[in-house]
Amino acid sequence: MIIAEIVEGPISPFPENNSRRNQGAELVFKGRVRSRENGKLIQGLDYEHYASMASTELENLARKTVNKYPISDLFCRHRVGEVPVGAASLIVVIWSKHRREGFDAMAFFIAELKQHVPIWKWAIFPDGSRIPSESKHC
Amino acid sequence: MIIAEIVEGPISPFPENNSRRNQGAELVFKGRVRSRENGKLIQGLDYEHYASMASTELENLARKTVNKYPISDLFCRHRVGEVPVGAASLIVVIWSKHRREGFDAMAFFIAELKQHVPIWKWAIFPDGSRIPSESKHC
Amino acid sequence: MKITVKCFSHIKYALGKNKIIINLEAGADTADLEQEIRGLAEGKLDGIKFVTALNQHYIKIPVELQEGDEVAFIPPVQGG
Amino acid sequence: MKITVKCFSHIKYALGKNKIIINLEAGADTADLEQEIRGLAEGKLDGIKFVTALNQHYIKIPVELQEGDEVAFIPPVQGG
Repeated sequence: MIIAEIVEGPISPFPENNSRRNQGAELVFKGRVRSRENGKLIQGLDYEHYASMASTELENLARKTVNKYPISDLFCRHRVGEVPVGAASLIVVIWSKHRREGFDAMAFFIAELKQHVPIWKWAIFPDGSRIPSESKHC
Repeated sequence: MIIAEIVEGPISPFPENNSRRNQGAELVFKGRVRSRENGKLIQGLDYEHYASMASTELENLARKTVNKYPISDLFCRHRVGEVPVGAASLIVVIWSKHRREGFDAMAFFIAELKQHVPIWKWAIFPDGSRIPSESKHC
Repeated sequence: MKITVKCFSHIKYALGKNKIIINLEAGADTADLEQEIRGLAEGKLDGIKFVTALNQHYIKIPVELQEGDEVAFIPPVQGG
Repeated sequence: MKITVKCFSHIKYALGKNKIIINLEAGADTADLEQEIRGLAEGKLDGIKFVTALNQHYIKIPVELQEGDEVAFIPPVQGG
């Protein structure tokens, strides 16, 4: 099963699930906002997105990942709008039979997301001003 | 910071934390019991451990992992005793600045745990009988 | 023909707009449009590479435009 | 001298015990003790390799035992 959503406001976690009988590995990644962008203190990031295209690209990438790796489920939420330092901008959950395919799928999904999904960061400084982030994907 | 615990009964998750300012990546692994051991249906696993040694080995491994990789925190709980199918036997949380070191540290920690921490699985069959699991670590 | 250009990140910052409608002569392609946009930015976009999206799909080579098309020049993306 | 052997997994299953006290002559080492245990299991432990823990630390080569030592022969572990 696939869930791939762009959301505004704090990301709701995906619910705990103890009823799966064949998935021995649940891997969760949360990407969080750090207090510095290119060495400068920020109060948060404003994630801008190309609305409908970002959703489509995210869904396509989720589907591609599930097809490429032997995983059973991929759930993803990417937050847009202002995200304060410390909060999660991204959560990805992958369920698989064994852990290795889950790790590989997670690494692939995040790397591709950072290359192809049209979302950008604006640094928000303590005085409220904002500029496009200079950070490269990494 | 390090937490490494052997626990009985369901594993309590580590609390959500939105206050960290320098950790951009939170990676969580949950190992769960699958419904088959070597092809045979089971109703759960009974995790046996060498009580004090398992705790020491788990703590030492956590410390080794934090020293080997540039991660800031590693939290781990391993459940012992009976664990029903679908439930988590292991949770590991790693916080790091960037995701890559978190992934590497997680892979290392779990692989080493499966090689060195004195914990064993007993398969519990539907009739209640139990035998040492034949499964190899993987 | 009228083409809608959606502006994000550095382009939005340079032009101060979310969206621009550009009038082009028939036969113009996405590469021509990119030159128009770079011209409007008066050098502020120099050194920034774009990938092009036409009607919300990435394209790899310039494509001839049609009235009503929506184009975005995508600066390096930064999700995650 | 009396040595405590903690039994886990296949050893516990083969011997039906969590713990055994073995009496050994002075000078015996962990390899001698392993032979005793394998003997008690009457072939049920054939083909299973053990790592040895002495007083809850892994050891890599046989070590001479002392009165009161605690030994465990560790079948392949299966945590996770």
